[in-house]
Amino acid sequence: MNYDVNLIFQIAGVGIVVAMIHTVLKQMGKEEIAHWVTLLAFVIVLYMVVNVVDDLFQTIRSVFLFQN
Amino acid sequence: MSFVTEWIAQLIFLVLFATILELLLPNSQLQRYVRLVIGLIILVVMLQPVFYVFQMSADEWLDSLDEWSGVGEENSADWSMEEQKSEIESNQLAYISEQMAVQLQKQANDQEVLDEMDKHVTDVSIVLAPTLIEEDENDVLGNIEMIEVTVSDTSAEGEDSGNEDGEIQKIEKVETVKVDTSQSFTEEGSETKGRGEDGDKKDLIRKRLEDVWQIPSERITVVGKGESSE
Amino acid sequence: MKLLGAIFIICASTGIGFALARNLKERTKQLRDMKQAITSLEAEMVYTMTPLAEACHRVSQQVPSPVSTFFSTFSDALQKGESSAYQAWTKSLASLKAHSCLQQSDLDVILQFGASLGQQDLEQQQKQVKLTLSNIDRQELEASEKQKRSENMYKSLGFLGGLLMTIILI
Amino acid sequence: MVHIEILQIVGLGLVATFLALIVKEHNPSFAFLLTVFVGVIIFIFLAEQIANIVAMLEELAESAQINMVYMETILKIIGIAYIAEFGAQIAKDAGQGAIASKIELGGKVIIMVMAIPIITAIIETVIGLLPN
Repeated sequence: MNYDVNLIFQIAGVGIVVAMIHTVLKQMGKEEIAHWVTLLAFVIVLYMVVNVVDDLFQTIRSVFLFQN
Repeated sequence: MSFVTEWIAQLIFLVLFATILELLLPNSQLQRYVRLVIGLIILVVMLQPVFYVFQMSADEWLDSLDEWSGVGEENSADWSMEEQKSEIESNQLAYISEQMAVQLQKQANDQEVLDEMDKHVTDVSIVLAPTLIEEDENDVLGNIEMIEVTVSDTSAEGEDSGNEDGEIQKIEKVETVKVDTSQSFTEEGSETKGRGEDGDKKDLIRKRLEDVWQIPSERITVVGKGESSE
Repeated sequence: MKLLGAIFIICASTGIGFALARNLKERTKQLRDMKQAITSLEAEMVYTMTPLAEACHRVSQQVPSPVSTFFSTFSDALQKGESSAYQAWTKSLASLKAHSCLQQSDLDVILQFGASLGQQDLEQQQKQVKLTLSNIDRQELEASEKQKRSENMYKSLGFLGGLLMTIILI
Repeated sequence: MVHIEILQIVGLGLVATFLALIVKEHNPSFAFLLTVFVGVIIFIFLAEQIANIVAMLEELAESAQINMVYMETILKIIGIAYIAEFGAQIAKDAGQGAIASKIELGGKVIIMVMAIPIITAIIETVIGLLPN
Protein backbone atom coordinates (compact mmCIF):
# COMPACT_ATOMS: atom_id res chain seq x y z
CA MET A 1 0.00 0.00 0.00
CA ASN A 2 2.94 2.26 -0.67
CA TYR A 3 0.97 3.85 -3.44
CA ASP A 4 0.34 7.56 -3.41
CA VAL A 5 -2.77 7.61 -1.24
CA ASN A 6 -2.49 11.37 -0.98
CA LEU A 7 -3.87 11.49 -4.49
CA ILE A 8 -7.29 10.61 -3.05
CA PHE A 9 -7.31 13.68 -0.89
CA GLN A 10 -5.99 15.66 -3.78
CA ILE A 11 -8.85 14.60 -6.00
CA ALA A 12 -11.42 15.20 -3.28
CA GLY A 13 -9.85 18.60 -2.54
CA VAL A 14 -9.91 19.59 -6.16
CA GLY A 15 -13.51 18.48 -6.37
CA ILE A 16 -14.58 20.53 -3.37
CA VAL A 17 -12.66 23.64 -4.36
CA VAL A 18 -13.89 23.48 -7.92
CA ALA A 19 -17.42 23.07 -6.66
CA MET A 20 -17.01 26.19 -4.54
CA ILE A 21 -15.52 28.15 -7.42
CA HIS A 22 -18.36 26.98 -9.59
CA THR A 23 -20.91 28.14 -7.04
CA VAL A 24 -19.27 31.53 -6.62
CA LEU A 25 -18.97 32.14 -10.34
CA LYS A 26 -22.51 31.00 -10.92
CA GLN A 27 -23.79 33.32 -8.25
CA MET A 28 -22.07 36.19 -9.99
CA GLY A 29 -23.74 35.21 -13.21
CA LYS A 30 -20.61 33.95 -14.95
CA GLU A 31 -21.77 30.48 -15.65
CA GLU A 32 -19.72 30.07 -18.78
CA ILE A 33 -16.47 30.64 -16.93
CA ALA A 34 -17.73 28.37 -14.18
CA HIS A 35 -18.25 25.58 -16.66
CA TRP A 36 -14.84 26.08 -18.21
CA VAL A 37 -13.18 25.95 -14.82
CA THR A 38 -15.01 22.75 -13.94
CA LEU A 39 -14.09 21.18 -17.25
CA LEU A 40 -10.43 22.12 -16.89
CA ALA A 41 -10.20 20.71 -13.39
CA PHE A 42 -12.01 17.60 -14.53
CA VAL A 43 -9.48 17.05 -17.30
CA ILE A 44 -6.59 17.49 -14.89
CA VAL A 45 -8.02 14.99 -12.42
CA LEU A 46 -8.95 12.65 -15.25
CA TYR A 47 -5.33 12.71 -16.39
CA MET A 48 -4.17 11.64 -12.95
CA VAL A 49 -6.76 8.88 -12.73
CA VAL A 50 -5.98 7.62 -16.21
CA ASN A 51 -2.32 7.35 -15.29
CA VAL A 52 -3.22 5.17 -12.34
CA VAL A 53 -5.60 3.05 -14.41
CA ASP A 54 -2.80 2.49 -16.90
CA ASP A 55 -0.61 1.34 -14.05
CA LEU A 56 -3.30 -1.07 -12.97
CA PHE A 57 -3.68 -2.61 -16.39
CA GLN A 58 0.05 -3.07 -16.71
CA THR A 59 0.11 -4.81 -13.34
CA ILE A 60 -2.73 -7.13 -14.24
CA ARG A 61 -1.10 -7.92 -17.55
CA SER A 62 2.18 -8.83 -15.93
CA VAL A 63 0.54 -10.89 -13.18
CA PHE A 64 -2.12 -12.79 -15.08
CA LEU A 65 -1.40 -12.65 -18.76
CA PHE A 66 2.34 -13.29 -18.77
CA GLN A 67 3.21 -10.34 -20.93
CA ASN A 68 5.61 -7.64 -20.07
CA MET B 1 3.08 -46.85 -13.42
CA SER B 2 5.07 -43.63 -13.44
CA PHE B 3 2.63 -42.25 -15.95
CA VAL B 4 -0.27 -42.89 -13.62
CA THR B 5 1.55 -41.21 -10.74
CA GLU B 6 2.32 -38.22 -12.87
CA TRP B 7 -1.23 -38.05 -14.08
CA ILE B 8 -2.68 -38.14 -10.60
CA ALA B 9 -0.18 -35.57 -9.33
CA GLN B 10 -1.06 -33.26 -12.18
CA LEU B 11 -4.74 -33.68 -11.51
CA ILE B 12 -4.40 -33.00 -7.80
CA PHE B 13 -2.26 -29.98 -8.37
CA LEU B 14 -4.60 -28.56 -10.97
CA VAL B 15 -7.63 -28.96 -8.74
CA LEU B 16 -5.79 -27.26 -5.91
CA PHE B 17 -4.69 -24.47 -8.18
CA ALA B 18 -8.14 -23.97 -9.62
CA THR B 19 -9.70 -23.87 -6.17
CA ILE B 20 -7.27 -21.24 -4.92
CA LEU B 21 -7.68 -19.07 -7.97
CA GLU B 22 -11.42 -19.41 -7.88
CA LEU B 23 -11.37 -18.00 -4.39
CA LEU B 24 -9.58 -14.97 -5.79
CA LEU B 25 -12.27 -14.38 -8.34
CA PRO B 26 -14.53 -11.35 -8.23
CA ASN B 27 -18.01 -12.51 -7.38
CA SER B 28 -19.98 -11.82 -10.47
CA GLN B 29 -21.67 -13.50 -13.36
CA LEU B 30 -18.26 -14.14 -14.85
CA GLN B 31 -17.62 -16.66 -12.12
CA ARG B 32 -19.84 -19.23 -13.81
CA TYR B 33 -17.90 -18.97 -17.04
CA VAL B 34 -14.56 -19.22 -15.35
CA ARG B 35 -15.76 -22.28 -13.48
CA LEU B 36 -16.87 -23.85 -16.71
CA VAL B 37 -13.46 -23.35 -18.33
CA ILE B 38 -11.60 -24.61 -15.29
CA GLY B 39 -13.86 -27.64 -15.23
CA LEU B 40 -13.09 -28.26 -18.88
CA ILE B 41 -9.36 -28.11 -18.24
CA ILE B 42 -9.66 -30.59 -15.39
CA LEU B 43 -11.70 -32.79 -17.66
CA VAL B 44 -8.93 -32.71 -20.25
CA VAL B 45 -6.34 -33.72 -17.70
CA MET B 46 -8.57 -36.53 -16.57
CA LEU B 47 -8.95 -37.67 -20.17
CA GLN B 48 -5.21 -37.89 -20.75
CA PRO B 49 -5.04 -41.70 -20.41
CA VAL B 50 -7.73 -41.88 -23.06
CA PHE B 51 -5.50 -39.88 -25.36
CA TYR B 52 -2.86 -42.51 -24.84
CA VAL B 53 -5.26 -45.29 -25.61
CA PHE B 54 -6.16 -43.69 -28.88
CA GLN B 55 -2.54 -43.11 -29.87
CA MET B 56 -2.97 -39.41 -29.89
CA SER B 57 -0.12 -37.86 -28.07
CA ALA B 58 -1.05 -35.36 -25.44
CA ASP B 59 2.00 -33.30 -26.31
CA GLU B 60 0.74 -32.97 -29.83
CA TRP B 61 -2.52 -31.73 -28.53
CA LEU B 62 -0.75 -29.37 -26.18
CA ASP B 63 1.13 -27.89 -29.10
CA SER B 64 -2.17 -27.13 -30.77
CA LEU B 65 -3.32 -25.55 -27.51
CA ASP B 66 -0.19 -23.42 -27.55
CA GLU B 67 -1.06 -22.16 -30.98
CA TRP B 68 -4.54 -21.31 -29.86
CA SER B 69 -3.75 -19.50 -26.69
CA GLY B 70 -0.39 -18.10 -27.70
CA VAL B 71 1.36 -19.45 -24.64
CA GLY B 72 4.95 -20.28 -25.39
CA GLU B 73 6.35 -23.24 -23.52
CA GLU B 74 9.99 -24.15 -23.35
CA ASN B 75 11.39 -27.47 -22.42
CA SER B 76 13.20 -25.87 -19.58
CA ALA B 77 14.51 -28.98 -17.86
CA ASP B 78 16.55 -30.17 -20.83
CA TRP B 79 17.85 -26.75 -21.52
CA SER B 80 19.16 -26.17 -18.03
CA MET B 81 20.91 -29.55 -18.12
CA GLU B 82 22.75 -28.53 -21.29
CA GLU B 83 23.75 -25.29 -19.71
CA GLN B 84 25.09 -26.94 -16.62
CA LYS B 85 27.18 -29.33 -18.66
CA SER B 86 28.76 -26.63 -20.75
CA GLU B 87 29.45 -24.62 -17.67
CA ILE B 88 31.37 -27.47 -16.06
CA GLU B 89 33.35 -27.97 -19.24
CA SER B 90 34.34 -24.37 -19.51
CA ASN B 91 35.41 -24.35 -15.87
CA GLN B 92 37.66 -27.33 -16.53
CA LEU B 93 39.17 -25.64 -19.56
CA ALA B 94 39.92 -22.52 -17.65
CA TYR B 95 41.64 -24.49 -14.91
CA ILE B 96 43.83 -26.45 -17.35
CA SER B 97 44.89 -23.39 -19.30
CA GLU B 98 45.79 -21.59 -16.11
CA GLN B 99 47.99 -24.49 -15.01
CA MET B 100 49.63 -24.56 -18.41
CA ALA B 101 50.32 -20.88 -18.36
CA VAL B 102 52.10 -21.02 -15.03
CA GLN B 103 54.16 -23.95 -16.24
CA LEU B 104 55.20 -22.25 -19.47
CA GLN B 105 56.17 -19.03 -17.79
CA LYS B 106 58.32 -20.89 -15.29
CA GLN B 107 59.95 -22.86 -18.12
CA ALA B 108 60.81 -19.77 -20.10
CA ASN B 109 62.22 -17.83 -17.17
CA ASP B 110 64.18 -20.78 -15.75
CA GLN B 111 66.04 -21.43 -18.98
CA GLU B 112 66.87 -17.76 -19.28
CA VAL B 113 66.15 -17.67 -23.01
CA LEU B 114 65.34 -14.04 -23.15
CA ASP B 115 67.99 -12.81 -20.76
CA GLU B 116 70.39 -11.87 -23.54
CA MET B 117 67.80 -9.41 -24.78
CA ASP B 118 67.28 -8.01 -21.31
CA LYS B 119 63.72 -9.31 -21.19
CA HIS B 120 61.78 -11.79 -19.13
CA VAL B 121 58.33 -13.26 -19.28
CA THR B 122 55.96 -11.66 -16.84
CA ASP B 123 52.64 -13.16 -17.81
CA VAL B 124 51.38 -16.02 -19.95
CA SER B 125 47.75 -16.67 -20.75
CA ILE B 126 46.52 -19.57 -22.81
CA VAL B 127 43.32 -20.20 -24.71
CA LEU B 128 42.68 -23.87 -25.33
CA ALA B 129 40.68 -25.26 -28.21
CA PRO B 130 37.46 -26.51 -26.60
CA THR B 131 36.79 -29.29 -29.09
CA LEU B 132 40.11 -31.14 -28.79
CA ILE B 133 40.05 -31.53 -25.05
CA GLU B 134 38.13 -34.78 -25.03
CA GLU B 135 40.19 -36.58 -27.65
CA ASP B 136 43.53 -36.60 -25.91
CA GLU B 137 43.81 -34.99 -22.56
CA ASN B 138 47.55 -35.59 -22.25
CA ASP B 139 48.46 -33.77 -25.43
CA VAL B 140 47.95 -30.37 -23.90
CA LEU B 141 50.29 -28.54 -26.24
CA GLY B 142 48.35 -29.76 -29.24
CA ASN B 143 45.21 -28.32 -27.82
CA ILE B 144 46.55 -24.83 -27.47
CA GLU B 145 44.62 -22.41 -29.56
CA MET B 146 46.39 -19.25 -28.61
CA ILE B 147 49.15 -18.21 -26.23
CA GLU B 148 49.56 -14.67 -25.15
CA VAL B 149 52.94 -13.86 -23.61
CA THR B 150 53.74 -10.59 -21.93
CA VAL B 151 57.47 -9.79 -21.77
CA SER B 152 59.11 -6.87 -20.05
CA ASP B 153 62.54 -5.27 -20.12
CA THR B 154 64.84 -6.37 -17.35
CA SER B 155 67.22 -3.55 -18.31
CA ALA B 156 64.55 -1.01 -17.66
CA GLU B 157 64.39 -2.19 -14.12
CA GLY B 158 68.19 -2.19 -13.73
CA GLU B 159 70.35 0.95 -13.55
CA ASP B 160 72.39 0.31 -16.73
CA SER B 161 69.69 1.60 -19.10
CA GLY B 162 70.99 3.40 -22.17
CA ASN B 163 74.62 2.10 -22.15
CA GLU B 164 73.83 -0.81 -24.42
CA ASP B 165 71.24 -1.65 -27.04
CA GLY B 166 69.56 1.70 -27.52
CA GLU B 167 67.26 0.07 -30.04
CA ILE B 168 65.57 -2.03 -27.44
CA GLN B 169 64.94 1.01 -25.34
CA LYS B 170 62.91 2.41 -28.18
CA ILE B 171 60.69 -0.61 -28.20
CA GLU B 172 57.94 -0.43 -25.70
CA LYS B 173 58.87 -1.77 -22.31
CA VAL B 174 56.13 -4.39 -22.22
CA GLU B 175 55.21 -6.37 -25.25
CA THR B 176 52.72 -9.07 -25.92
CA VAL B 177 53.83 -12.11 -27.83
CA LYS B 178 51.01 -14.10 -29.23
CA VAL B 179 51.01 -17.71 -30.36
CA ASP B 180 48.00 -18.33 -32.49
CA THR B 181 47.53 -21.65 -34.22
CA SER B 182 44.12 -20.91 -35.60
CA GLN B 183 45.06 -17.95 -37.78
CA SER B 184 46.71 -18.30 -41.17
CA PHE B 185 50.46 -17.90 -40.98
CA THR B 186 51.24 -15.95 -44.13
CA GLU B 187 49.11 -13.13 -42.88
CA GLU B 188 51.02 -12.97 -39.66
CA GLY B 189 54.37 -13.03 -41.45
CA SER B 190 53.51 -10.01 -43.54
CA GLU B 191 52.14 -8.32 -40.51
CA THR B 192 55.40 -8.69 -38.60
CA LYS B 193 57.58 -7.77 -41.56
CA GLY B 194 55.79 -4.47 -41.88
CA ARG B 195 57.07 -3.42 -38.56
CA GLY B 196 60.77 -3.40 -39.49
CA GLU B 197 63.20 -3.46 -36.60
CA ASP B 198 60.45 -3.93 -34.09
CA GLY B 199 59.37 -7.00 -35.99
CA ASP B 200 62.93 -8.37 -36.07
CA LYS B 201 63.18 -8.06 -32.35
CA LYS B 202 59.90 -9.83 -31.87
CA ASP B 203 60.96 -12.54 -34.36
CA LEU B 204 63.94 -13.20 -32.16
CA ILE B 205 61.73 -13.52 -29.15
CA ARG B 206 59.50 -15.94 -30.99
CA LYS B 207 62.45 -18.09 -32.01
CA ARG B 208 63.63 -18.31 -28.44
CA LEU B 209 60.23 -19.26 -27.22
CA GLU B 210 59.97 -21.86 -29.95
CA ASP B 211 63.10 -23.52 -28.68
CA VAL B 212 61.84 -23.59 -25.14
CA TRP B 213 58.21 -24.53 -25.74
CA GLN B 214 58.53 -26.64 -28.92
CA ILE B 215 56.03 -24.62 -30.83
CA PRO B 216 56.88 -23.74 -34.48
CA SER B 217 58.04 -20.14 -34.67
CA GLU B 218 56.02 -19.31 -37.78
CA ARG B 219 52.95 -19.76 -35.64
CA ILE B 220 54.03 -17.00 -33.30
CA THR B 221 52.73 -13.51 -33.67
CA VAL B 222 54.42 -10.65 -31.92
CA VAL B 223 52.27 -7.77 -30.93
CA GLY B 224 53.46 -4.63 -29.16
CA LYS B 225 51.93 -3.60 -25.91
CA GLY B 226 49.94 -0.68 -27.22
CA GLU B 227 48.61 -2.51 -30.28
CA SER B 228 45.50 -4.61 -30.19
CA SER B 229 46.06 -8.32 -30.60
CA GLU B 230 43.09 -9.04 -32.84
CA MET C 1 9.40 23.35 2.00
CA LYS C 2 6.26 22.23 0.22
CA LEU C 3 4.16 23.91 2.88
CA LEU C 4 6.07 27.14 2.39
CA GLY C 5 5.45 27.08 -1.34
CA ALA C 6 1.78 26.30 -0.79
CA ILE C 7 1.47 29.22 1.60
CA PHE C 8 3.19 31.48 -0.90
CA ILE C 9 0.88 30.49 -3.71
CA ILE C 10 -2.26 30.86 -1.60
CA CYS C 11 -1.12 34.23 -0.27
CA ALA C 12 -0.28 35.50 -3.74
CA SER C 13 -3.54 34.45 -5.33
CA THR C 14 -5.55 35.73 -2.37
CA GLY C 15 -3.68 38.99 -2.74
CA ILE C 16 -4.57 39.17 -6.40
CA GLY C 17 -8.20 38.53 -5.56
CA PHE C 18 -8.20 41.24 -2.90
CA ALA C 19 -6.46 43.67 -5.24
CA LEU C 20 -9.14 43.12 -7.86
CA ALA C 21 -11.85 43.59 -5.25
CA ARG C 22 -10.15 46.76 -4.01
CA ASN C 23 -10.07 48.03 -7.58
CA LEU C 24 -13.83 47.82 -7.72
CA LYS C 25 -14.20 49.54 -4.38
CA GLU C 26 -11.79 52.28 -5.39
CA ARG C 27 -13.72 52.91 -8.55
CA THR C 28 -16.91 53.83 -6.72
CA LYS C 29 -14.95 55.93 -4.30
CA GLN C 30 -13.12 57.77 -7.04
CA LEU C 31 -16.31 58.35 -8.94
CA ARG C 32 -17.79 59.88 -5.82
CA ASP C 33 -14.70 62.04 -5.42
CA MET C 34 -14.94 63.12 -9.02
CA LYS C 35 -18.57 64.07 -8.49
CA GLN C 36 -17.68 66.12 -5.49
CA ALA C 37 -14.84 67.79 -7.36
CA ILE C 38 -17.04 68.74 -10.26
CA THR C 39 -19.70 70.08 -7.91
CA SER C 40 -17.18 72.29 -6.17
CA LEU C 41 -15.71 73.31 -9.54
CA GLU C 42 -19.19 74.40 -10.52
CA ALA C 43 -19.52 76.36 -7.30
CA GLU C 44 -16.17 78.06 -7.93
CA MET C 45 -17.15 78.96 -11.44
CA VAL C 46 -20.71 80.04 -10.84
CA TYR C 47 -20.51 81.80 -7.49
CA THR C 48 -17.00 83.15 -7.13
CA MET C 49 -16.18 83.45 -10.82
CA THR C 50 -12.62 82.38 -10.36
CA PRO C 51 -10.70 81.56 -13.55
CA LEU C 52 -10.51 77.92 -14.54
CA ALA C 53 -6.89 77.33 -13.57
CA GLU C 54 -7.34 78.86 -10.14
CA ALA C 55 -10.63 77.06 -9.58
CA CYS C 56 -9.12 73.73 -10.48
CA HIS C 57 -6.23 74.37 -8.17
CA ARG C 58 -8.59 74.98 -5.28
CA VAL C 59 -10.67 71.97 -6.16
CA SER C 60 -7.56 69.82 -6.18
CA GLN C 61 -7.01 70.76 -2.55
CA GLN C 62 -10.46 69.66 -1.50
CA VAL C 63 -10.54 66.11 -2.84
CA PRO C 64 -8.44 63.04 -2.07
CA SER C 65 -5.59 61.63 -4.03
CA PRO C 66 -6.03 60.45 -7.61
CA VAL C 67 -8.68 63.00 -8.47
CA SER C 68 -6.77 65.83 -6.81
CA THR C 69 -3.62 65.10 -8.83
CA PHE C 70 -5.76 65.15 -11.94
CA PHE C 71 -7.03 68.61 -11.19
CA SER C 72 -3.66 69.95 -10.09
CA THR C 73 -1.92 68.73 -13.27
CA PHE C 74 -4.75 70.28 -15.25
CA SER C 75 -4.41 73.62 -13.52
CA ASP C 76 -0.64 73.52 -13.90
CA ALA C 77 -0.96 72.95 -17.59
CA LEU C 78 -3.45 75.79 -17.86
CA GLN C 79 -1.24 78.17 -15.93
CA LYS C 80 1.69 77.41 -18.14
CA GLY C 81 -0.67 78.29 -20.95
CA GLU C 82 1.03 76.06 -23.40
CA SER C 83 -2.10 74.46 -24.75
CA SER C 84 -5.84 74.80 -24.92
CA ALA C 85 -8.08 73.76 -22.05
CA TYR C 86 -9.32 70.70 -23.92
CA GLN C 87 -5.81 69.50 -24.74
CA ALA C 88 -4.68 69.98 -21.17
CA TRP C 89 -7.78 68.17 -19.97
CA THR C 90 -7.12 65.20 -22.26
CA LYS C 91 -3.52 65.00 -21.25
CA SER C 92 -4.22 65.00 -17.53
CA LEU C 93 -7.04 62.56 -18.11
CA ALA C 94 -4.55 60.16 -19.66
CA SER C 95 -2.38 60.34 -16.55
CA LEU C 96 -5.49 59.85 -14.43
CA LYS C 97 -6.30 56.72 -16.37
CA ALA C 98 -2.94 55.25 -15.48
CA HIS C 99 -3.22 55.98 -11.78
CA SER C 100 -6.87 55.42 -10.95
CA CYS C 101 -9.23 52.51 -11.04
CA LEU C 102 -11.70 54.28 -13.30
CA GLN C 103 -12.92 52.52 -16.38
CA GLN C 104 -13.11 53.77 -19.93
CA SER C 105 -16.80 54.63 -19.71
CA ASP C 106 -16.18 56.84 -16.66
CA LEU C 107 -13.28 58.54 -18.41
CA ASP C 108 -15.46 59.15 -21.45
CA VAL C 109 -17.98 61.01 -19.33
CA ILE C 110 -15.27 63.19 -17.86
CA LEU C 111 -13.72 63.76 -21.28
CA GLN C 112 -17.07 64.91 -22.56
CA PHE C 113 -17.24 67.39 -19.74
CA GLY C 114 -13.76 68.67 -20.55
CA ALA C 115 -14.71 69.29 -24.16
CA SER C 116 -17.29 71.84 -23.08
CA LEU C 117 -15.02 73.43 -20.49
CA GLY C 118 -14.22 77.09 -21.09
CA GLN C 119 -16.07 77.21 -24.38
CA GLN C 120 -19.51 78.26 -23.32
CA ASP C 121 -21.16 80.82 -21.12
CA LEU C 122 -22.03 80.25 -17.53
CA GLU C 123 -25.51 78.98 -18.01
CA GLN C 124 -24.51 76.49 -20.63
CA GLN C 125 -21.65 75.46 -18.45
CA GLN C 126 -23.98 74.88 -15.56
CA LYS C 127 -26.17 72.68 -17.70
CA GLN C 128 -23.14 70.79 -18.82
CA VAL C 129 -22.12 70.28 -15.22
CA LYS C 130 -25.52 68.94 -14.38
CA LEU C 131 -25.41 66.55 -17.29
CA THR C 132 -21.98 65.32 -16.31
CA LEU C 133 -23.03 64.92 -12.71
CA SER C 134 -26.02 62.83 -13.68
CA ASN C 135 -23.81 60.77 -15.97
CA ILE C 136 -21.31 60.20 -13.21
CA ASP C 137 -24.19 59.33 -10.91
CA ARG C 138 -25.24 56.67 -13.30
CA GLN C 139 -21.70 55.33 -13.56
CA GLU C 140 -21.41 55.33 -9.82
CA LEU C 141 -24.62 53.44 -9.39
CA GLU C 142 -23.46 50.87 -11.88
CA ALA C 143 -20.06 50.66 -10.22
CA SER C 144 -21.46 50.22 -6.73
CA GLU C 145 -23.78 47.53 -7.94
CA LYS C 146 -20.92 45.76 -9.62
CA GLN C 147 -18.86 46.18 -6.50
CA LYS C 148 -21.54 44.63 -4.37
CA ARG C 149 -21.80 41.71 -6.75
CA SER C 150 -18.19 41.04 -7.58
CA GLU C 151 -16.20 42.12 -4.59
CA ASN C 152 -16.85 38.94 -2.63
CA MET C 153 -16.48 36.90 -5.75
CA TYR C 154 -13.00 38.20 -6.49
CA LYS C 155 -11.92 37.70 -2.91
CA SER C 156 -13.15 34.14 -2.69
CA LEU C 157 -12.04 33.33 -6.22
CA GLY C 158 -8.53 34.46 -5.45
CA PHE C 159 -8.32 32.31 -2.38
CA LEU C 160 -9.99 29.31 -3.99
CA GLY C 161 -7.84 29.57 -7.08
CA GLY C 162 -4.72 29.52 -4.96
CA LEU C 163 -6.05 26.57 -3.02
CA LEU C 164 -6.81 24.72 -6.23
CA MET C 165 -3.36 25.36 -7.59
CA THR C 166 -1.67 24.11 -4.44
CA ILE C 167 -3.85 21.02 -4.32
CA ILE C 168 -3.06 20.18 -7.91
CA LEU C 169 0.63 20.91 -7.60
CA ILE C 170 1.28 19.25 -4.26
CA MET D 1 1.78 -7.38 8.58
CA VAL D 2 -1.30 -8.75 6.88
CA HIS D 3 -3.74 -7.46 9.46
CA ILE D 4 -2.27 -3.98 9.09
CA GLU D 5 -2.79 -4.17 5.38
CA ILE D 6 -6.44 -5.07 5.68
CA LEU D 7 -6.82 -2.14 8.05
CA GLN D 8 -5.19 0.05 5.45
CA ILE D 9 -7.54 -1.12 2.75
CA VAL D 10 -10.64 -0.70 4.88
CA GLY D 11 -9.49 2.69 6.12
CA LEU D 12 -8.76 3.81 2.60
CA GLY D 13 -12.16 2.65 1.47
CA LEU D 14 -13.99 4.38 4.28
CA VAL D 15 -12.12 7.64 3.86
CA ALA D 16 -12.75 7.55 0.15
CA THR D 17 -16.44 6.83 0.70
CA PHE D 18 -16.72 9.75 3.05
CA LEU D 19 -14.92 12.08 0.66
CA ALA D 20 -16.99 10.85 -2.25
CA LEU D 21 -20.17 11.55 -0.31
CA ILE D 22 -19.07 15.11 0.36
CA VAL D 23 -17.88 15.79 -3.14
CA LYS D 24 -20.86 14.15 -4.76
CA GLU D 25 -23.19 16.78 -3.37
CA HIS D 26 -21.41 19.48 -5.27
CA ASN D 27 -19.65 17.79 -8.09
CA PRO D 28 -20.74 14.28 -9.08
CA SER D 29 -18.12 13.85 -11.80
CA PHE D 30 -15.30 14.34 -9.34
CA ALA D 31 -16.89 11.91 -6.96
CA PHE D 32 -16.92 9.39 -9.79
CA LEU D 33 -13.23 9.96 -10.55
CA LEU D 34 -12.50 9.60 -6.87
CA THR D 35 -14.28 6.28 -6.76
CA VAL D 36 -12.41 5.03 -9.81
CA PHE D 37 -9.12 6.11 -8.33
CA VAL D 38 -9.70 4.38 -5.01
CA GLY D 39 -10.85 1.25 -6.79
CA VAL D 40 -7.70 1.25 -8.88
CA ILE D 41 -5.43 1.74 -5.89
CA ILE D 42 -6.99 -1.10 -3.95
CA PHE D 43 -6.88 -3.22 -7.05
CA ILE D 44 -3.20 -2.55 -7.68
CA PHE D 45 -2.44 -3.41 -4.12
CA LEU D 46 -4.37 -6.66 -4.40
CA ALA D 47 -2.70 -7.45 -7.70
CA GLU D 48 0.68 -7.31 -6.01
CA GLN D 49 -0.54 -9.72 -3.35
CA ILE D 50 -2.05 -12.02 -5.93
CA ALA D 51 1.26 -11.99 -7.76
CA ASN D 52 2.80 -13.49 -4.64
CA ILE D 53 0.26 -16.31 -4.60
CA VAL D 54 0.70 -16.95 -8.29
CA ALA D 55 4.48 -17.02 -7.94
CA MET D 56 4.16 -19.56 -5.15
CA LEU D 57 1.87 -21.76 -7.23
CA GLU D 58 4.17 -21.47 -10.22
CA GLU D 59 7.11 -22.59 -8.17
CA LEU D 60 5.11 -25.52 -6.89
CA ALA D 61 4.05 -26.44 -10.40
CA GLU D 62 7.59 -26.29 -11.71
CA SER D 63 8.94 -28.46 -8.95
CA ALA D 64 6.12 -30.95 -9.52
CA GLN D 65 6.92 -31.00 -13.27
CA ILE D 66 3.40 -30.05 -14.17
CA ASN D 67 2.45 -28.65 -17.51
CA MET D 68 2.35 -24.86 -17.37
CA VAL D 69 -0.16 -24.60 -20.18
CA TYR D 70 -3.08 -25.43 -17.95
CA MET D 71 -2.00 -23.01 -15.32
CA GLU D 72 -1.40 -20.18 -17.71
CA THR D 73 -4.78 -20.72 -19.29
CA ILE D 74 -6.49 -20.55 -15.93
CA LEU D 75 -4.49 -17.48 -14.94
CA LYS D 76 -5.34 -15.74 -18.18
CA ILE D 77 -9.01 -16.45 -17.71
CA ILE D 78 -8.94 -15.05 -14.22
CA GLY D 79 -7.04 -11.97 -15.39
CA ILE D 80 -9.65 -11.37 -18.06
CA ALA D 81 -12.38 -11.81 -15.48
CA TYR D 82 -10.72 -9.26 -13.23
CA ILE D 83 -10.31 -6.63 -15.92
CA ALA D 84 -13.84 -7.09 -17.23
CA GLU D 85 -15.22 -6.97 -13.72
CA PHE D 86 -13.34 -3.77 -12.99
CA GLY D 87 -14.57 -2.02 -16.10
CA ALA D 88 -18.13 -3.22 -15.59
CA GLN D 89 -18.24 -2.04 -11.99
CA ILE D 90 -16.99 1.40 -12.92
CA ALA D 91 -19.49 1.72 -15.72
CA LYS D 92 -22.24 0.60 -13.37
CA ASP D 93 -21.14 3.12 -10.75
CA ALA D 94 -21.34 5.86 -13.34
CA GLY D 95 -24.92 4.85 -13.97
CA GLN D 96 -24.25 3.22 -17.33
CA GLY D 97 -25.75 -0.19 -16.74
CA ALA D 98 -26.00 -0.88 -20.45
CA ILE D 99 -22.28 -0.35 -21.05
CA ALA D 100 -21.50 -2.38 -17.94
CA SER D 101 -23.43 -5.36 -19.24
CA LYS D 102 -21.68 -5.03 -22.62
CA ILE D 103 -18.29 -5.13 -20.92
CA GLU D 104 -19.35 -8.21 -19.01
CA LEU D 105 -20.52 -9.78 -22.22
CA GLY D 106 -17.12 -9.07 -23.74
CA GLY D 107 -15.42 -10.78 -20.81
CA LYS D 108 -17.65 -13.82 -21.17
CA VAL D 109 -17.01 -14.11 -24.88
CA ILE D 110 -13.25 -13.82 -24.51
CA ILE D 111 -13.26 -16.46 -21.77
CA MET D 112 -15.25 -18.78 -23.99
CA VAL D 113 -12.78 -18.19 -26.81
CA MET D 114 -10.00 -19.28 -24.48
CA ALA D 115 -11.98 -22.45 -23.83
CA ILE D 116 -12.44 -23.32 -27.51
CA PRO D 117 -9.28 -25.45 -27.92
CA ILE D 118 -10.14 -27.38 -24.79
CA ILE D 119 -13.66 -28.03 -25.95
CA THR D 120 -12.50 -29.16 -29.37
CA ALA D 121 -9.99 -31.53 -27.80
CA ILE D 122 -12.66 -33.09 -25.62
CA ILE D 123 -15.07 -33.43 -28.50
CA GLU D 124 -12.40 -35.05 -30.67
CA THR D 125 -11.64 -37.53 -27.95
CA VAL D 126 -15.28 -38.38 -27.52
CA ILE D 127 -15.68 -38.83 -31.27
CA GLY D 128 -12.61 -41.06 -31.27
CA LEU D 129 -14.19 -43.15 -28.57
CA LEU D 130 -17.24 -43.82 -30.68
CA PRO D 131 -17.05 -46.91 -32.91
CA ASN D 132 -16.88 -46.00 -36.57
